[in-house]
Amino acid sequence: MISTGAFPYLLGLSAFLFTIGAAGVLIRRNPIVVLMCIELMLNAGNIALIAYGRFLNSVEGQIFAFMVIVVAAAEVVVGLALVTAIFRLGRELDVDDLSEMSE
Amino acid sequence: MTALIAVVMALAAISAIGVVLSPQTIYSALSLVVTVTMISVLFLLLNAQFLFAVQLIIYAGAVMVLFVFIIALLNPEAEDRPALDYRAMIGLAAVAAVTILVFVTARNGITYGSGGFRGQQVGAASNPYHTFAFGADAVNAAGNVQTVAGQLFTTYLLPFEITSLLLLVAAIGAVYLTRRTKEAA
Amino acid sequence: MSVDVASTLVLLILLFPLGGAALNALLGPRLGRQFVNVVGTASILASFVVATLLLANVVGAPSGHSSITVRLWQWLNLGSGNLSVGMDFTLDPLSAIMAMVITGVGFLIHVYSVGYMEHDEGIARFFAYMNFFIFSMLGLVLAGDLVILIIGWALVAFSSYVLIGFWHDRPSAVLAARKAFITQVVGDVAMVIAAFLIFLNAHTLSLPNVFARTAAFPSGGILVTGICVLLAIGAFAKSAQFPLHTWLPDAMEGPTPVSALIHAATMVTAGVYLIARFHPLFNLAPVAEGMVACVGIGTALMAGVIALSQIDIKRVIAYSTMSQIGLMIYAVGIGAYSAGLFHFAMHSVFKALLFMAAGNVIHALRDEQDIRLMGGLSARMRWTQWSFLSGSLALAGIPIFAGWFSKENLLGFGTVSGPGAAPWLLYVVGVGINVLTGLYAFRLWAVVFQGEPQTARVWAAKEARRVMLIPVVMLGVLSLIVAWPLQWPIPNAVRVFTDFLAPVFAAGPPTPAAEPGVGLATVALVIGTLASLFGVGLAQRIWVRGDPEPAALLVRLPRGLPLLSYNKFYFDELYDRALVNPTRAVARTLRRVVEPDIMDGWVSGIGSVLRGLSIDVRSVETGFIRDYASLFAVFAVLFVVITVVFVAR
Amino acid sequence: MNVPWLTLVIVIPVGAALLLQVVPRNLTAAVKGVTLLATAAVAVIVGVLVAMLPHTVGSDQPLTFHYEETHAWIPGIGASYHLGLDGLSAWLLALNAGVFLLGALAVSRRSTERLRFYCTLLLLTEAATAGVLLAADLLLFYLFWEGMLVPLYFLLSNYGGEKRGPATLKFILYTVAGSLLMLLSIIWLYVNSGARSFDLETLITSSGPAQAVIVIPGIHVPTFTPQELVFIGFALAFAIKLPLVPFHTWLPDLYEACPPAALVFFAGIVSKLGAYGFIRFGLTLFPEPVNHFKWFLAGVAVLSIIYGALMALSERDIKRIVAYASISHLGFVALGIFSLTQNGVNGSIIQMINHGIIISALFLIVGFIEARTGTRDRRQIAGLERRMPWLYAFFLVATLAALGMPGMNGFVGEFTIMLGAFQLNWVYAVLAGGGVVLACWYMLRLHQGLMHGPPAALVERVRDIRMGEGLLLAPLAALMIFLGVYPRPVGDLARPAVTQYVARATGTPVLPAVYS
Amino acid sequence: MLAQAVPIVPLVTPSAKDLLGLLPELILGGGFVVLMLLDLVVPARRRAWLAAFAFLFIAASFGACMWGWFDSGSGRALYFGSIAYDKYAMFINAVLLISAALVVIISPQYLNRRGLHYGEYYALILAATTGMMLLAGAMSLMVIFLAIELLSVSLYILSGFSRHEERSQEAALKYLLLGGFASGFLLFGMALVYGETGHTQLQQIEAALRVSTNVDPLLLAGVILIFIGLAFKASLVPFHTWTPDVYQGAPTSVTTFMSVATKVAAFAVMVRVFTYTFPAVYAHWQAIVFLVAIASMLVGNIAALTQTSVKRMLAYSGIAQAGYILIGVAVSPSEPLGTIGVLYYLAAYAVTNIGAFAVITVMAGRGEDLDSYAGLRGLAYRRPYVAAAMGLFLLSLGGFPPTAGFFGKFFVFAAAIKSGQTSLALWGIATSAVSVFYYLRVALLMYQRPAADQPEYQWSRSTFGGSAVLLATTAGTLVLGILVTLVYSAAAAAQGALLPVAAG
Repeated sequence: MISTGAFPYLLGLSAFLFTIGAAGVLIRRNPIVVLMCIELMLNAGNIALIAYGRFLNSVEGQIFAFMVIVVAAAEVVVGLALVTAIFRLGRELDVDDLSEMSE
Repeated sequence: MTALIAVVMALAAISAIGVVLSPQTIYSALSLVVTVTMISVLFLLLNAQFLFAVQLIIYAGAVMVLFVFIIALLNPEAEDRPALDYRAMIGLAAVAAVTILVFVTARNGITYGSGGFRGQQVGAASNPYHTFAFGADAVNAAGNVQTVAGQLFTTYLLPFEITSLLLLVAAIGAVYLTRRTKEAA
Repeated sequence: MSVDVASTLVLLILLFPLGGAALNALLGPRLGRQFVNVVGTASILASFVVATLLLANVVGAPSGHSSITVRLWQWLNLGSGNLSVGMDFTLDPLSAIMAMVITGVGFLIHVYSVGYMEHDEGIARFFAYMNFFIFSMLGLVLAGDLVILIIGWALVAFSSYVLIGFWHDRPSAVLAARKAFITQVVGDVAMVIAAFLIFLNAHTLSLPNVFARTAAFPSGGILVTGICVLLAIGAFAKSAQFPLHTWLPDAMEGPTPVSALIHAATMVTAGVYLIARFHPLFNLAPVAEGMVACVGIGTALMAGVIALSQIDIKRVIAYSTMSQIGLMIYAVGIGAYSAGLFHFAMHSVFKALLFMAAGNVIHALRDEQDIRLMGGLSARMRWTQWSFLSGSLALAGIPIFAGWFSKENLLGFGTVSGPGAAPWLLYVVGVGINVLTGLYAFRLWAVVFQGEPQTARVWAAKEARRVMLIPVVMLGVLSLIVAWPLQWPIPNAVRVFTDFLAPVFAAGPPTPAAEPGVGLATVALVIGTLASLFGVGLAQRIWVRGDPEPAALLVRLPRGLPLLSYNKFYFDELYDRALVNPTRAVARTLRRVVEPDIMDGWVSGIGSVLRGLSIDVRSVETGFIRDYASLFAVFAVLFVVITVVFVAR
Repeated sequence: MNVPWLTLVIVIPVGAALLLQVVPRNLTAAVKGVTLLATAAVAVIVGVLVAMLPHTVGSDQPLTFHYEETHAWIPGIGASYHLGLDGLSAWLLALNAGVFLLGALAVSRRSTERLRFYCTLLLLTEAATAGVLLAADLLLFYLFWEGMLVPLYFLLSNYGGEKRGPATLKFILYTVAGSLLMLLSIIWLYVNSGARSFDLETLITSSGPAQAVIVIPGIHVPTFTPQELVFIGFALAFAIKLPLVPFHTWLPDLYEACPPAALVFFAGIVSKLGAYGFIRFGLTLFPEPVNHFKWFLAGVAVLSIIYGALMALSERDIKRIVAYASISHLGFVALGIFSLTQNGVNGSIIQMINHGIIISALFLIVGFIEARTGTRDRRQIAGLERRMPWLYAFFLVATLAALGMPGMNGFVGEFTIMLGAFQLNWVYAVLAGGGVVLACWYMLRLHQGLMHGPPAALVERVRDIRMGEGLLLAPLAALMIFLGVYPRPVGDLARPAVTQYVARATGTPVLPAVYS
Repeated sequence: MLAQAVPIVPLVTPSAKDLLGLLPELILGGGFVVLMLLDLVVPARRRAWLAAFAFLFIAASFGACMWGWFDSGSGRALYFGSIAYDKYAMFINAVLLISAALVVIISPQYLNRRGLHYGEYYALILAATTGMMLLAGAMSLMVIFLAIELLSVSLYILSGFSRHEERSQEAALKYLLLGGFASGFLLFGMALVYGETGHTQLQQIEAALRVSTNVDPLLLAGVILIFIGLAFKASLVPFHTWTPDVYQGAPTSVTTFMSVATKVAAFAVMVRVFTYTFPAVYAHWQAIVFLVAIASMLVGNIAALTQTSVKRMLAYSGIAQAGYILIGVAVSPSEPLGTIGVLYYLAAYAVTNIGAFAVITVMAGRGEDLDSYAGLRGLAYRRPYVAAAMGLFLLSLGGFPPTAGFFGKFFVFAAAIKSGQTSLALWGIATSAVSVFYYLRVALLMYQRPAADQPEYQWSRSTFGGSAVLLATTAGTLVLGILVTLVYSAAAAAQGALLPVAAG
């Protein structure tokens, strides 16, 4: 269905999404968006896993990716719970505001 | 076919940029939905039907709904423009560098030594340790789902069980953290 | 003399004063003045008796057996080829004479002290120190090993130190004590280094063995010269010779008996003893001997000049002591050992006398020491006056008084022996010193006892009590007669003393000093005696008769000379400026600058650098998640790039 | 009978320290009793061991241990529990037992708060220092060497004077910096010896470090051989502990802050361990480097002598004066060692013993004075002699001993050390002689300044030392005099061992140490 | 289409033996579930019972570990190479379990005082420990990733356990966001390694790398990214930045656990992955690891110099200690002593650091943490034994014999010198000397009397549990510093049976 020639593009896309996600973590202040960016990074990893698996004829990539999706979901749940808790304490949803402790 | 892939990949990339650059949180979330969906399509194209389904159901479904829900709950009107400070420069430079680096490397199969794509060589070789590598036919037969599921519950049972523990922990944590309690100190 | 007898004698002679010191120190304060007086003097008397026995034993010994070394115990043994020292004591005529003089004169001074210190509350301490001094001094002269000698050498310095500073409430006394001690230590160090040179070349420090082995040293070589120069430095420090002489006048801060005992009669002459003891080495080192002779005569001259202008009664006598010791040093420097020692013995008699008589005066005047405030005491202190006169005549070298015998005997050698091409040059200076001696001795006598009383205190002065007077008078008599049976400066006359010591100095390399011929000796004797008489006469004219002519002569001297004399040639100031103050300044700089800024500075410097770094490093911790992530990302990319691009190749 | 005597020397204090923990805290008499008993027991054992030493036949080369114990400790890396007592360590062990007994005696029941803790620390320190002196395994040695700091640290931080914080910090930092380099060197020796053992005797006889070159990025050290670098690691540790200028600044601060009773054993033994290390390890393991560096090290020693003396001259705090005097004296010890002659090394051992006695006494005296007048400023105290005749007498003896007065014990060491230095080069001996003159100056000024002159205001109500205090000083004073007129026992006991060590350092044939 | 009834690829189900080998983890994971259920029935005032139950589970798990230690022999892989059953894992498990037990013992008092006593706490501690133990044995990239996530997620929640305190929440969110960020890197690295070798299981990766002559840049990138992901968990410079903030913000008992257990688990897996899986590319990852080790020692120690918060100081100290441990990892491929050193160091670090944190946990006053230096001032006058114990821990952290810390450092330095990396040891020694300064500064503070105008901190009375923990850690610190052979031989045995290489 998809030729070996596409592999570099797939890996490139993976890298692109990964770095875009990472860049998002750097430039976004809303913790919810930061979480989304982390999701992007994990997804990028998944693309790489599955692309590799496809061309290695290995099933491990898919299984790994499946696990990653679960992990991502778990992280999001906890992350959003924390965001909610912080919001309840009356704080702005801004990661730059979360710098009470430093040095 | 190639065109389809190109379009899907382009959409994924553009929507990812949207996630990062949207001024409104909710737009980011929606962009992410697009990205995730496009990725699921890619999965399908890569012959990973099971993952396609999981991606759609869990990600585009459950996770993104959770996001949207929380956004709606907490700050429906908040506007969050990306901070374009020096960190943005770092980010952009990294994006360009890493993407190009990885692409070029993957494309040219640069290796320090002879030969090309090592994973393939190893996979193809009669390597006694490569117990779980199957022929393309086997992996791709029966829509792949059965293979994946079979492996998931046998060879990869342990990781699979760990994920269950992980989800339980996450659930408990979410409940604990968001529980309103009168029980003060 | 058998070994048993010898070791018994050594033990006894040392134990008496040591026991006295211990008893006085521990029990004295409890048991009272009487006990202290008895113990203090009796122990020395006992020691004197033992010393007499010792002398008798030596005299009675067959020739060639007059020297014996006993070992009380092994002091240290670091293995063959390495340092090995025994607690050795040597008995021979030299040490016997020294012991005799020390205990004899010492006993009289102790008796005198009973009176002099009558009203002092620290009497027990005083006698403990005095007894200990006698012990140390005996240890010094009896020592049969260089290390033991050095120990005795230092112990006498210590005794001198505590006795100078006896009145410890007086800051000047305390300072004087310290000065004396430190100067002594300089000498000690020189001696210690001499000991090293001897040990490393002779492989022994036991004196008899040292002399036996050093005989093989090349004569006039640098080694033996170096050893002798170092030993001489030690001797100079002890005997207050130039340039280590400045402590002696200050040492007069101590009680007068101390000055009499230590700073006139015994300790300060230890330098003479040392050189005489090491004659086998000095005989091999003409250069060192010449140096010693020059320093001796030079010090004698300088001290004589200074003595002329001093106004403190004890300081005048102190400078006179310095001058006389200079002569002794000169004598041993030219190889006239027995002459030097004879002068030592005589000097200890009349100088102890002078000090004690001066002590009587000071006592009578209630601690007045300025001679300008005295005068006219002859009527009030008749016995003291006569004794003082006897001592002064002896000092000035007037015939038939002890000093004449010894000094003329000494100067006689100078006509034929001495350093360099013209040995008689030093002799000429010696004759000049005779004049000076007469001058200052009789200036003192005249100013103190003659003329009119200058203050009310003098009117009230009374003759000293008997316990203080008897020793003085005894010594006064001795000053006249003691030399008669011993030694005459006239050739072929009595020479008991020289003969007695002859076995000592006959050993080892030949002594350079030659006996002057009869004619030369006679001429020298006449010239020397005339010079002494001239000095005394001149003093009479100036200070007794008040003749203005010689006084005018003095005025015509270069302006600076009296000033130099009065200010002791500015040696104290010179040492302060050249040594003491620079050392202090260096020490202060170390404390103020080097220690905090450099020694501690390099530590605290590292500390502050680290502190600064710490704050820099911590500034990374901004608390901003996005900063943390940036850092993370940058380094992640960097590490990957480094690995992929650089390390892999 | 096969009694592990050496282990007992270490174990008795530790056991007593543990025992103390079950003694009720407020039973001060019992606490003190246990401490005294333990230190006395150790002193007796050590006394017997030392007395019997010449009558025992030592083990064979390379070092002659007259008592020896070996057990497995960490067999995996070749570290063993190996204790050995030879002529070198014998006297120091005796000194160790002595100063700790004295330290235990000096503890005042009335004035020390939390006495039990203090006694515990004292006992632990004793065990550690004894361990340092006995250990014949480098790792074990290091364990005791650094472990010693732990009780010392608690001692200083709990009972020190007002500036104890910075002083303790400085001391520990300095020491640790040096020790860590030594640790590096120890490991390096271990790795490169071929024997893969930490045992001193094995290391001495093994083929020696391979000539691999240590590469330190950015630092170019082409002139030193690896062995020399390793030696430098050891030397720094010992030099700091000793201490040699310019690594000395911790010492005055620390002595100033140290509790007076603890100074007895602190100054008495701890600073000797650096010198001990130089002899025991420097001379045996690094003969070539020691010979290579001896000129330099002896120079540093001379610098310490003179620098310490000059600082003592300019200081005003009486404790610091004594501290700098101590630096000066320890410079002599170092000078003796680096002369690499039998006279010098033997002199160093003698000087160590004597200095231990002298400095203990001086610090006791200074402590008494401080306690009575309430000040340590030299200029504020004068005329004590009238008020404190007994203290005056003891102080006089100690002063004379400290300034190297012949006839006192201080002289013996200085004389032999200077002789050794003279054998190396006369210049060293002459400069050291200058140090002696300065010592005389500052010690006399200190003594006279405090004791003589018109009594100062602070001195008016001062009373003389009590009987108990006098009994602490009396044996020390007696030893100062006794060892001054009869130093032979010290020299005799160490002599065969010194012969062995010096022979090893100078490359002459090494014979077993035999007492004749 | 689904006509075929038989599987296309052979399916092999895990056997009971696999399950039995996993007994320690199973007990603990089960304990997690049981505790959650018990929490529903135990009354609020009796929550200390939960601690007792948790302790029981930990003890049972420990027993299983001991059994496993002897049973595992020279080691084998369970679940088709997913997880190791070897002495190495058991050693690490034991350390982790002891740490967890100690933390569980001191927690009730602290939680009560802080008003945080909820049943979830113990459950999450057990869950986190389970994750760490899985990590210690992990033999597959998947298990590594999942185990890390399991322990991380548990710790995220624990960090934010004080729901009403902003600092705690801030710490938790910081930890979570940065942790997720790091997970992304880890995952991407794993993906690359998987792709380049074709395997996710360490044994196979190792074998594949061993037979291959090629080195692909993407493989190296993957290796480094995995290292970065693990370095984040072990708080190694420059991925350490979260550490002080999180340690400071999290409840102290959680910090106690986190500071030790996370590091132990992270280093355990780091050794397995880097020393025994990637030795073929040692030359490539060595430089970065060295760099990170040196940077950690430098930055950790230097930054700690000027701290005034005890928890932050201990955080920086932990960073520095991680640097020392990394020396052991860095030299391990050429020197088995390195691995032994890592194990010894981890054990030593565990007892010591738990002891140090236990002091500030136990002494914490009502409603506020004992965090500032000023709060420790004068402790020795009021709580002499606690102060003495704290002093001992600080000395141990500073590496003084005869404490545990010394031998930890000793073995890694020895390994470094043995493998010819003297410069690493030199850096370690230089920074150790620096570290003494700040450890002792704190220690000395306890022995200073509080200034007149400064009120003494209101320290709590130590409960039985607190005292027991302090006693145990003190004893442990000394035992590891004197009776070295006990743990050393265990560590050596663990190193000898370390999968994947040991199984051959």
